[in-house]
Amino acid sequence: MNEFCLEISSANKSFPGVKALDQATFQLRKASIHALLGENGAGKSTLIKIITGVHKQDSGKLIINGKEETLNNPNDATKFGISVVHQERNLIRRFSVGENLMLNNMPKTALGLIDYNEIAIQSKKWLKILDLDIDPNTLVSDLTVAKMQLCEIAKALSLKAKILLLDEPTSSLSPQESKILFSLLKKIVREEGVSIVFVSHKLEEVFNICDDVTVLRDGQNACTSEDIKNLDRQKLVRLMIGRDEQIVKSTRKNQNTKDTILALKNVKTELGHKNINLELNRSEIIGLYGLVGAGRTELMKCLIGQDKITDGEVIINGKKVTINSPKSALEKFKIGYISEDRKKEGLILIHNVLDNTSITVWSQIKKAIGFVSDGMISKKVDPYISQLEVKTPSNYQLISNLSGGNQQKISVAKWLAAGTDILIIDEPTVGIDIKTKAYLHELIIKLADDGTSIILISSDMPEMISLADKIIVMNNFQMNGIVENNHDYDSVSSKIMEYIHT
Amino acid sequence: DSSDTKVALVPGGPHPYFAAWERAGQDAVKDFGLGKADYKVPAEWDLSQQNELIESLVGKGYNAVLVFPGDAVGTNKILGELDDAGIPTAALAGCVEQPTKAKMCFGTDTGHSAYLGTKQLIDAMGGKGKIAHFTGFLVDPNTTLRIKAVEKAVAEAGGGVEIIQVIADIDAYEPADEKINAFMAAQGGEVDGIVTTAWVPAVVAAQALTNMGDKRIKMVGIDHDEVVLTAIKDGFVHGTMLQNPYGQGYIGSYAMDKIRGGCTFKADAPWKATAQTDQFIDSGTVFVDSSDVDTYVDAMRGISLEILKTFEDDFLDC
Amino acid sequence: MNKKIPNFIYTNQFGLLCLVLIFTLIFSTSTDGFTSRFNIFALSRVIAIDIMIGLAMMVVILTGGLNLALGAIGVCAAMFGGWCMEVLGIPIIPSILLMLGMGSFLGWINGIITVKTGVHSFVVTLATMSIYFGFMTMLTEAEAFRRLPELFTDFGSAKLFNKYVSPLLLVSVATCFALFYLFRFTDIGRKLIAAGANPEAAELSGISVNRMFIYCHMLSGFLGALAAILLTTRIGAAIPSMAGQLGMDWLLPAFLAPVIGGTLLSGGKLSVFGTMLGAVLVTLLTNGLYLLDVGEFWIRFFLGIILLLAVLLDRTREYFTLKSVIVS
Amino acid sequence: MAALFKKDWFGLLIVVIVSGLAIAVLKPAFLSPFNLYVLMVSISYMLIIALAQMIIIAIGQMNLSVGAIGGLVAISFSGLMEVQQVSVPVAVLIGLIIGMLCGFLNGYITVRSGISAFIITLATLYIFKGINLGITEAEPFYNIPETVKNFGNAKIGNTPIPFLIIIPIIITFLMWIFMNRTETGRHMLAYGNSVQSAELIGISSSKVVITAHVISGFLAAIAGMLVVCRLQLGTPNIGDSWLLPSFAAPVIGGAILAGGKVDVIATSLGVLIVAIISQALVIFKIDPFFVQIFLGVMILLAVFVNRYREYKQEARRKIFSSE
Ligand SMILES: Nc1ncnc2c1ncn2[C@@H]1O[C@H](COP(=O)(O)OP(=O)(O)OP(=O)(O)O)[C@@H](O)[C@H]1O
Ligand SMILES: Nc1ncnc2c1ncn2[C@@H]1O[C@H](COP(=O)(O)OP(=O)(O)OP(=O)(O)O)[C@@H](O)[C@H]1O
Ligand SMILES: [Mg+2]
Ligand SMILES: [Mg+2]
Repeated sequence: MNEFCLEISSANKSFPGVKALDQATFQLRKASIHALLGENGAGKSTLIKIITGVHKQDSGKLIINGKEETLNNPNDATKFGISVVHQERNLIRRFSVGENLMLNNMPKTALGLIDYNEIAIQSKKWLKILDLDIDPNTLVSDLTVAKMQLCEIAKALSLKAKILLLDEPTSSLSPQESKILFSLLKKIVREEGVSIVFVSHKLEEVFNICDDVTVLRDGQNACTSEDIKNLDRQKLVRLMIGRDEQIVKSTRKNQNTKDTILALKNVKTELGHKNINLELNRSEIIGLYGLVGAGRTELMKCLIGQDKITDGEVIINGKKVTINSPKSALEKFKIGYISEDRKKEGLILIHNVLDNTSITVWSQIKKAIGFVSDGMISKKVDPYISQLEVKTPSNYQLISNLSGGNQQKISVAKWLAAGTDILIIDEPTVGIDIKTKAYLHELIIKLADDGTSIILISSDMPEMISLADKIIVMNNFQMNGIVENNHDYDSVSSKIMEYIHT
Repeated sequence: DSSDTKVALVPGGPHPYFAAWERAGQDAVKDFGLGKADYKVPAEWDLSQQNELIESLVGKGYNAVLVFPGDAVGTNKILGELDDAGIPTAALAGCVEQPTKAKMCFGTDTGHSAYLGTKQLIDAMGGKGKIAHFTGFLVDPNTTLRIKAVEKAVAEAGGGVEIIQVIADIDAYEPADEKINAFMAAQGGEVDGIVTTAWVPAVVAAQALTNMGDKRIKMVGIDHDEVVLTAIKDGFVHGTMLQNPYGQGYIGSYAMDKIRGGCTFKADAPWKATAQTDQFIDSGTVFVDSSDVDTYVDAMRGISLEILKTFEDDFLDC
Repeated sequence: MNKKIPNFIYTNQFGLLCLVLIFTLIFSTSTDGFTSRFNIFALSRVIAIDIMIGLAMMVVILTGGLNLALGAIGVCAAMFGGWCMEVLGIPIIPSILLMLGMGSFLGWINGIITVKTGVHSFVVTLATMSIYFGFMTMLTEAEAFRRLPELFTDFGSAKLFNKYVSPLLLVSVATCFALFYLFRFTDIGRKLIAAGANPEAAELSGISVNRMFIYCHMLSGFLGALAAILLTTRIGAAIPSMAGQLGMDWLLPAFLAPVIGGTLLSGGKLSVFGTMLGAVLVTLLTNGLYLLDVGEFWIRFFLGIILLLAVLLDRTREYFTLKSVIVS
Repeated sequence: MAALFKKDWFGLLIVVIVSGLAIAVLKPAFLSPFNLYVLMVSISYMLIIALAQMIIIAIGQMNLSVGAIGGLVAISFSGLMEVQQVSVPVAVLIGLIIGMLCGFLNGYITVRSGISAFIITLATLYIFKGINLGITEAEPFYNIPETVKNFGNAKIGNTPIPFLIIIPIIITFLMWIFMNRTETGRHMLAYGNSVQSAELIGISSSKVVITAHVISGFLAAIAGMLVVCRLQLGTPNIGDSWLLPSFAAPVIGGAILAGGKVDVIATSLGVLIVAIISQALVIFKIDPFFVQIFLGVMILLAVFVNRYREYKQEARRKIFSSE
């Protein structure tokens, strides 16, 4: 009688100081792909965590296959054939890929002991499905972020669930990888009748694969199970953010300064980079493009002194310099680095918003005997926090309680506060909603216009082409070429791809 | 009035050596009509804990304290403060170093006891051979005294006796077992005599000799642990240096009551002098070997009564 | 933007404060002598030293590490000070400075080794504990320094406020305020906390994490020496066994106070006043139990039970306050 | 060889072999049957103590009450036999049950309250030790049955191998299987790696934590009883000196205190290294005033050697990743 395999009606969920879900309703049709959309902090992940038994709703019903159920822990959800890829990476870093894939369901020998051969064989199968060429015995900690994400997806698939929840599965995937994933998803929906909930901030993907759409805004439904055919991009955006999308047009003012602020000449690093040459002018945005694993992040870490540059010259403002730590990069040369891995390297999760945002400015604002008070800090960083529209009940909220997107805003805000001359921005909009993404793009342009020189690392080609002045293409720890960016997507992107494959 | 006297007997920590104090205190209450004489054990073997306990006992109304000093120097401060508060104290079983406000030290001259024990050992070895010395924590000043006393006894024996190894810091059973057995393995063939000057090493060494079934190596232990006494009976240990904990508690309580009653120590009392203090009264140190190991309790009681008999006349001005 | 600082009554410190008050009430009504002048004075002195020891450990726990050598450092500093005052005849104030310097120096060694080798501070300080203590025993031959200047030792027995309070407590409380200031109101303090919470993120944010960790170890040594100074004035002498074999008698109070006080063992979160209250609570319990006459051999048992009840009670409080936040 | 080099315990093995050889060359007595016997005896219970701590480190917690559990079991075991005249097997059984109960208590309260195990086991350390002292009033039990004493003393045939080490060897083997080849063991490590992830994955915290603590209590109980066999008396002090060595061996063996990384073999080698060092101090007749200094320096050296291997490995990985 019921076409829904999963329903949530009028669910409420509060966290200290936050109402994450407010009478939220959600219905998943059998054998469909359902997009769950909303701004950062709208409550998407919370909804997913309720469906998977991680959180329990304060009120409201959870109906699975027509029956009201209570889930007390993730295992209960597994029993109902629900499997999930959470927004956060949940692999055991010191275990092998294979063992991670099979962790809930380990093959055993006759003696009841774990059969590692069997693990390798079975997991290999699931890795293959995603076109992943990883040895199942590789340690997860040796994988790149993208590969980890793919492994998690493989793991969720391996449970052969009837309901598959994917919370931003593509946030750190390249277009090619996403494409493989999507055709796979379509296939299991079609052939095995699996129902999928898909969370993403990339609207193209949503239009590409989804059948229905539910949009949350501040924990409430902005729309419920709308057929995607009735929507277009503009409508969807309006549902999500309550107004029209602003198209960022790169209207750079003074990008023609020829005032070289940073130059790398024939740089070699201990991580294996060779022949790196780069010139960054004042107010210029240089893009570093490359497939995941090209060594862009690593190059920048060498530049700021985290790892060593072994040969070649680093010239800042015409002077040859040696940067031996991020501290001197920041304090002496005013270079900042916004990390791509916000949880591990960007933020201090157990500290609050205020402390995280101000970490780079304490030295600047201190008075006699190092005096720094919360008031002084607030005065300094509040403008940035409100400018980025960070969604938090107060400055004293712990970072770990913010939604992913808002966490990313904080890791940007702290570098804005630091007021650097050169800012290295690594994958700034991963997991960021379109509103904030647009805002971040404007911000990057404005920063450059105001005199900051920017090195932008992004695997998001449209982003790269709309922002960068010139794009350096990297592959395999070397520079393959430089593309002058005329902001014409087709021609520039084909040039970039050409360089990647040389 | 004696019934006002409330004596606290405070050992350094939980340890079987002091168990006899409890009985001694009860007997003293009975025999001398004291108000109380209670055995109060610090929860841990730790100077600060002992101080805390003593302070809380005073808070509770005890007005005389007999204490085994958690530290020969460190305990002085609290004794001084008790004295200022009009509470008489004495060091029991071990001494505090002078200058001190403790009325007396009633116990064993640890250095002398080690010296006598070593002498006995050297005699048993026939005046020559190689000796090993096992002892307790180095940071206990008594340990240094003991090491020196053993050296002295050896020096007096002339060139025939030699100390081949000193092992210290073995006041816990597991490391003691490990080290002493390692020693036996490495030097067991060479060594002729063992002197132990702390409870745990004595027990463990006696056990090791018993296990090895080795009667060639002579050993002199310390204190009255059953393992040591049994090994003496069985002939694996030559003898042990006994102290008199019961007598300490019994006579100590008595003396505290007397002092609270207004007695003072005579200026010309027959004090003994030790390395630590010159207000020392020997509670009796005897060497026990297989011949008198069964009767040592009586012997000790005899000594106690002997001391008590002349205690008031010899030491007190009442 | 809402700028309210989290309400005090929702904090761990508040819970501890309640427990302290509850137990004070229980003990003062059910035992005789708890509120006596002598007992309160004695308590204040014990608490003073335990606070200092707790603080000394707290600043290393902040880095996610441990300082097992704390007691050894304390004893070394004390013996060094005793030597300065007694043998060299250096006046009190310079001697105290030298002791603090000694403590910081030994802490610095711990920090340097930890940072340079990347070996966990547990192993490093386990080894340096042995080494420091060994050198101390070797150099002093376990001889105490007893002829310390009277002014110095009198400080330990001095009584203030109608003879209820030891000046040692004032020193400790003042130290608490100083540390509170450091961690809450200075850039360096904030950097120490950030470095402890997430070294990688802190490093990339321009904080020299290694230097911060070394500072923490030095501060620990400094506070350890300060604790040793207090203890020396209390004992009236510098003695090698004042912190037990290898200085390990300090470890229990050192961990109890900060951990009960809400300092995170994995680093990056501390509470100065929590540590203070933790030390107060534990000392109070021990003292109360001694007074309650539970049978001396059972004291540890009851102490354990009450400790357990205390933390469970605090947990319940936390649970209910969190609930009330959600509702509001 | 390359595979060996990658093992966590490889550096430690080198330390053991090199130091063993060095000592043997300088002092041939080191390899005498009696000395090997003594070495094995001291390893026997330390090994179990270290494993009792290791399994708690695996889940990212600490068990401060290992010694207290061991002590409580040791005196219960000997007390039951002396005072209640209980037969040896029954006493062993009761001892094991007490140990597991203590461990269960630790685990249960930790999981239920959500308070750090550090605090809980600190409190139970007081409780268990308190019961121990309350029962014994600090007096040892001496009347240990001959069978137990003989077990503590006997050697296997004419070899220098003590009977005492059989149980630890079996247990080490079982622990290796448990940590590497069983689902529960792997779940423990996963939990230690990241509690949050483990919970999201669906690993039950209470099962993992309680099991680990029960095993820890079980092992502490065995260690306690082995010490009784060895010392041939049940003193209330048993266990007092376990805490630091229990951590030292796993940590020297490369365990990460934050959890998720422990290795049974490396821990065993850690035990061996500590035992060899402390024996070397006796064999070389180190002056007692120097012993502590030497001990500290040796521990540092042992760890540095192991660390050096990791260093090399890291350097290699850096170069590899660029190719
Ligand atoms: N454990 C928690 N404790 C407190 N607040 C929380 C917790 N988890 C989520 N929140 C809050 O609940 C709200 C909804 O968060 P949620 O993670 O569901 O957002 P989201 O829609 O997934 O956002 P994003 O797109 O950034 O991932 C946010 O304001 C977040 O700060
Ligand atoms: N933890 C790690 N251990 C070993 N190798 C690693 C680790 N992290 C990254 N690498 C290796 O370093 C190389 C570059 O990594 P990374 O993916 O960060 O490069 P990138 O060009 O910055 O890519 P992106 O920024 O798109 O993620 C890859 O070959 C990867 O295998
Ligand atoms: Mg989310
Ligand atoms: Mg990268």
